[in-house]
Amino acid sequence: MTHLLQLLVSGVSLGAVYALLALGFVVVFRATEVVNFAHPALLMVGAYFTARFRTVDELPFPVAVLLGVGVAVLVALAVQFFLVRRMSGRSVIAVSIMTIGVDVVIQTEITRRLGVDILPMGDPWQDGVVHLDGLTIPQTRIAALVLSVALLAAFFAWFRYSDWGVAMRASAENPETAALMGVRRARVAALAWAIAGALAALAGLSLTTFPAPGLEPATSAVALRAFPAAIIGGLDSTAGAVVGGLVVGVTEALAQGYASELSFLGLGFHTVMPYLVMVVVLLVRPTGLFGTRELHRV
Amino acid sequence: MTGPLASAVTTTPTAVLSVDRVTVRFAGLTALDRVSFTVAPRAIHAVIGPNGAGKSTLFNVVSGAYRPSSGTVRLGTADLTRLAPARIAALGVARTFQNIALLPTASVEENCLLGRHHLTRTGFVSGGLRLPPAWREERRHRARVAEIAAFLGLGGRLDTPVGQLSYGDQKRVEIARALCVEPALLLLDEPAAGMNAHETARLAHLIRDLRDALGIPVLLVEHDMGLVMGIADRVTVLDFGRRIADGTPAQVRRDPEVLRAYLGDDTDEHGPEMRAADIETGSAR
Amino acid sequence: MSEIATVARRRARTVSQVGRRARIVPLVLAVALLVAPFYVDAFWLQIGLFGLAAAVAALGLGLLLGQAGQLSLGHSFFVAVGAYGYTVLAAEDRTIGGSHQFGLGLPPLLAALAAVLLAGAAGLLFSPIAARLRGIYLGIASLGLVFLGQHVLFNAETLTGGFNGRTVPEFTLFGFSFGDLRGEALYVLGVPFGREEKLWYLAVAVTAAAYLFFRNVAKSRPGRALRAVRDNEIAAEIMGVGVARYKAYAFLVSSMYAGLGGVLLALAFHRIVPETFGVALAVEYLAMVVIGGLGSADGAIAGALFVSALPTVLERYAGVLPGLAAGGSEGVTPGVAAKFAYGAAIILILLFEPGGAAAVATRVRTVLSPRTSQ
Amino acid sequence: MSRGSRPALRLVAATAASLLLATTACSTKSTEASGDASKPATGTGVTDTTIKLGVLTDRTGAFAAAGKGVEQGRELFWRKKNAAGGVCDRKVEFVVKDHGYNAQHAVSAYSQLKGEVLALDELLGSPMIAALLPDLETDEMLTLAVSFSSSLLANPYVVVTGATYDIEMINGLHWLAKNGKVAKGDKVGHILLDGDYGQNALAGSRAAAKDLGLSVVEHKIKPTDADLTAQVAALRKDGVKVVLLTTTPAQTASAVAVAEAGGYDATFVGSNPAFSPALLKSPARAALEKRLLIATSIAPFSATGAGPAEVRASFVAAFPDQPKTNWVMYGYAQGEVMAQILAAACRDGALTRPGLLKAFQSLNNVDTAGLLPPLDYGKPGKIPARQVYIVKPDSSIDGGQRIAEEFFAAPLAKQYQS
Repeated sequence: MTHLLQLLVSGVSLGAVYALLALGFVVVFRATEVVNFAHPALLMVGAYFTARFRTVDELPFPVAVLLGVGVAVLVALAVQFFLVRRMSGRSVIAVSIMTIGVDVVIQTEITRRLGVDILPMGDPWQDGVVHLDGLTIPQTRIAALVLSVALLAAFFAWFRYSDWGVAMRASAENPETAALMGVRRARVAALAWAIAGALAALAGLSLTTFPAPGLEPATSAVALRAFPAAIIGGLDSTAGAVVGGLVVGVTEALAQGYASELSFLGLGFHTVMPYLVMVVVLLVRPTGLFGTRELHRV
Repeated sequence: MTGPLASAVTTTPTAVLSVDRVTVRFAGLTALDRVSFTVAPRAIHAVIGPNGAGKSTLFNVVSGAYRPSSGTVRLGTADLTRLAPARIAALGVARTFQNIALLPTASVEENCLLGRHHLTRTGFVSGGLRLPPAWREERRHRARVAEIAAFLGLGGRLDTPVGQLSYGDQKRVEIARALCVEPALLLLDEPAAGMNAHETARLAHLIRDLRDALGIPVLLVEHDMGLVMGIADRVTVLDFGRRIADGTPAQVRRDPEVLRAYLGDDTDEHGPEMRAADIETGSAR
Repeated sequence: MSEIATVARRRARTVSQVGRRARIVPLVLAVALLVAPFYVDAFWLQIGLFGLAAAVAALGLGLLLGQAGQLSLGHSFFVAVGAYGYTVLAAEDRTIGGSHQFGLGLPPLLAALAAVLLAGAAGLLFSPIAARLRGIYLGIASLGLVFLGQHVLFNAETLTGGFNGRTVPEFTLFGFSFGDLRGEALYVLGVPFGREEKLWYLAVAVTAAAYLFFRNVAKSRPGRALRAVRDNEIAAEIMGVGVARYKAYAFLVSSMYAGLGGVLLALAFHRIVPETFGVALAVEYLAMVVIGGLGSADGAIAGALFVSALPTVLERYAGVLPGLAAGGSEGVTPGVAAKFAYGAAIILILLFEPGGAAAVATRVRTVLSPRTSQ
Repeated sequence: MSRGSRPALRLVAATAASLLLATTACSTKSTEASGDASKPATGTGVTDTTIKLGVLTDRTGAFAAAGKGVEQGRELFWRKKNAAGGVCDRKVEFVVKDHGYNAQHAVSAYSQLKGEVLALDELLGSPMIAALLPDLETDEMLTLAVSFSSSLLANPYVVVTGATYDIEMINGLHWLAKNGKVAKGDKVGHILLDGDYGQNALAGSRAAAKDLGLSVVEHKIKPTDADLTAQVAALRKDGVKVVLLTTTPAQTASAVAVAEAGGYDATFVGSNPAFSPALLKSPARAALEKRLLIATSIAPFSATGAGPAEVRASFVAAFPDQPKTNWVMYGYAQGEVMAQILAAACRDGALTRPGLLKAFQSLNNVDTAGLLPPLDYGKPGKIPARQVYIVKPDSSIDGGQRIAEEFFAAPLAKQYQS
């Protein structure tokens, strides 16, 4: 029972981080209809600069985080402004493939800068843990969970009530009408990319702190899990992103924790689980759990 | 029957379209409400009505894009109601699209050849290997496409990408493609939209020529009252998804319900005849 | 009347000019390809083998994405089915060091054909899923195939050899082996013909056939139907094209191309490992067709050669190229430069020339011969 | 259109055929082949003054860290050796290729190397080694593989320099048993990466477990798994006291740190690639120093002994700012092994590929002055070294590894697969 609880806690805290990543995808998709394959790159940029500012320039941790997030936001805005915006009117698939190129370039540069080392994040929690009713939870995971919940709550409140949030929703639901109402799509798109950059950077921070030893090139592979997360929830549903993230996190943790019971499926099955769940969901609902169904007009 | 396209007319019996109590609902909204009418052989049959009356929905039902909630659509004796659009096309129902739905990068010829999809057999293997049946078939159908294009005055444009043509020419390619289906029934979705008076007049001639040459019925949705009243043998009027009138242009023109639908309830100093004149000039648009 | 005649004559002349050029270019190319093994060393032939294998698979993705408009991030899965299919079908059943490796021992030609069919069957199995999804949802669902496929490749050791992979049986045709035979050497006109030289001709022949097939399909009825599906599914359906069926065809044919590319890839590798058939490879195929120009056969081949050969070629000339740091240092090494170039090519092509390399080539041709332009 | 293409095809065919005949007469490749049978006893890549060796390494991919250390070690060795006159009166030169941990690039680069070099002084990366295995055999290319998998020994041309992963695990478990950390009936956990690395180590842990009356709980992971919380939790649930780690360094840090943080009192034993000194800068440092041991046949950077001391001194002089890892020791030792093979082939008068193989198989006691245990290549197909060090992470010394036990071989390790 403790084992199961431990796995669930681990899965939920990981899932919350996936949710941040998936939310970034979804926000960009809603605002610009682009599936941002460069999302892992934004994560790497954020984590790399946070770690650099902290351990090389020895800035205080909160400052380093803010600066790291800032760099990720700037990179995201640059991608939107110089590349995505110029391709407006082109097919969604073309723009999405373009972001694959962006991902390759950025990740190559970060990997080159990382060199051979594992870059520790220098966070204040280090390897501290909290014991709770027989469960052990790393402080970093609690921090990640608190951060995710706070960010998600703030995002949804803002999305619902602020002028910008309303503009974003309007723009996603009906671009023409939104344009008539004076919503500036370019600004909304820029905002969406900035949010995605910030969320990716913070997710990167959560993925590179304890128990992970720090940032390494392989870190970006984790960001790939946000794809099934976003798809399971539905690419255009912000709430779906959160659900999808949690589903992927918990599924993965359970498949890992019960690996010996699942060994008939082949060892290492947990890496396939998120995609399997995704395909099953898609077969039942072709646009994800909460995604809107497309309407076709002749 | 002696027009330039006469050679294409095969010996199939002329089909009659019958739409019987068709109802279409979208998420609580009734787009068509028990609409019935029939299209007679060799008739030019127009469906008119204000915006949102359900004209396009009706077209989509006939061509199979929408499946009605209830009611039936028959072509001759064949029930179209549950058939996939591709099957309906194979039975000889061809249509044009209000918003031009051509392949913009492909040539006029290529676009027209698409219309002959159900008349041709070449598959991946014979096409990929250029087997004799494939290129023989291709040659035969290209010749027929050239005939049809020439009939529509597109003879010199066969190799031109459709995207480079004028709007009016693109509209004619739409019609040419539909004719390439060798239709038993031709559906024209607002063929005159965006055309000037001169072009519209030419279109009217064209539609009549087509009917005469092919001997098939033409069902058309049109806003341009002048065109409709000028060429239609019969007119069905829809309003809010219901059929409010059905008859010859002359009958429809005088139908009080039609007038109300187009001009609103308020009666003013103009007599019915004046309103009919409005309809005729298309000012109700 | 005379005016029409003049136009017709001018048109005829330009057609014949185009025709002549169209005849000369393939001629030069064919000769170059045929004599290459007599001049070019094994390194270039090996790169060429990988490039041609990639080209065949890329043609398949070009058909799927460029012609039918279906996004797939799972192309490397079907390539793996072809590569492993051939290996399992052609290899002898045997036990090496306690691990059993299943094999049917079919004649290689038969095994290759069966592997292509197997890949096609895999594509057909996926098509019901594909039929339900569209656009980006389809792309990411197909990404799941890659993960699933790699999982199977790593775990089904009797079939795949697991992590260490399997040695690929040499191709033979009517008793003629395309492999290296130790101690025996084949000399053609005084040039030693080893594995690379022999496989080169096989790969060129297969690629040429795959290329012509693609072009013919694109020009004929099924090609038109696929493009109609790509541009407007509902309009296509209403014009009589069975959309679901043509999507399934597209997956079938594209995965058969992938399977054929996989067989060539396996032969070029001589030994295949699951590591190869990952997401990176799937993305590379996508990059190939995008860089080359969506839907263009020439483009797919050019893109495949570019993406596949770039890193190795840059590495080879690292010493001569200015601006590249020596390996092991912190600067921009050839490997890094190749990745930059690859990523940048995707971005720039999509940003400035959506038609890809094929469109650039067309434009150059138009500029060079103003009379053929309109 | 179809009418035009047929004469064209015929034209192509005719021209091609005639050109083929005309041009191949002066083909650039044909000249080499003529006097093949009567070549003197020097092979590809050997001239009167130089011997060319190939290096296929990873400078940009997943194993760039290891690749770099090995390259530095090699450079140190050959700089000295060449300065002292080289081998067989010839200087040894290298053609270095970066495959970036991609099998296709490795195969392409190899096809260039095989025409230029006598042997491969380094081939790094399990998938790349696996992909090239049949070619190495066909080309008779003697290859020093940077891998310690005993499955490679089946290929006579592959030289494994050091104890294999299975031997590491056997010695590791025996050492724990000797020191009272495990006893008969206990369960031991083994977290391992997919593939040769993991499988070979698992074979060792299984053999040792059988020998010692233990049972093994396996958890297979992928290189991309970053967080091993779930695996560690599962092992804890199973009552495991000792966990073997055949993982990447980052995964090692994750597993050990999670256990420490959760108060899970387990001992961890890593395979040699499972540790990197870079981990000692991470939050996991304390946990690693407390709970991790590594079984390795490569001398740590700070090892005492004449060989390591000399390498250390020359490394610090040549690369003062570079990371100090035991990969340097390994690279240097590889140089030593290659030098001895070349020298033996020279004595036999056959600096050719077959000559190299024969020379290699005649070496039954290669001494690297403590960089590696003595290597015995006299029995083809058998494990060349059976001794390992047990080392502990220690952030206070260069290279981050302190020797806990000098070279030893457990009884089972001595007879395992002999």
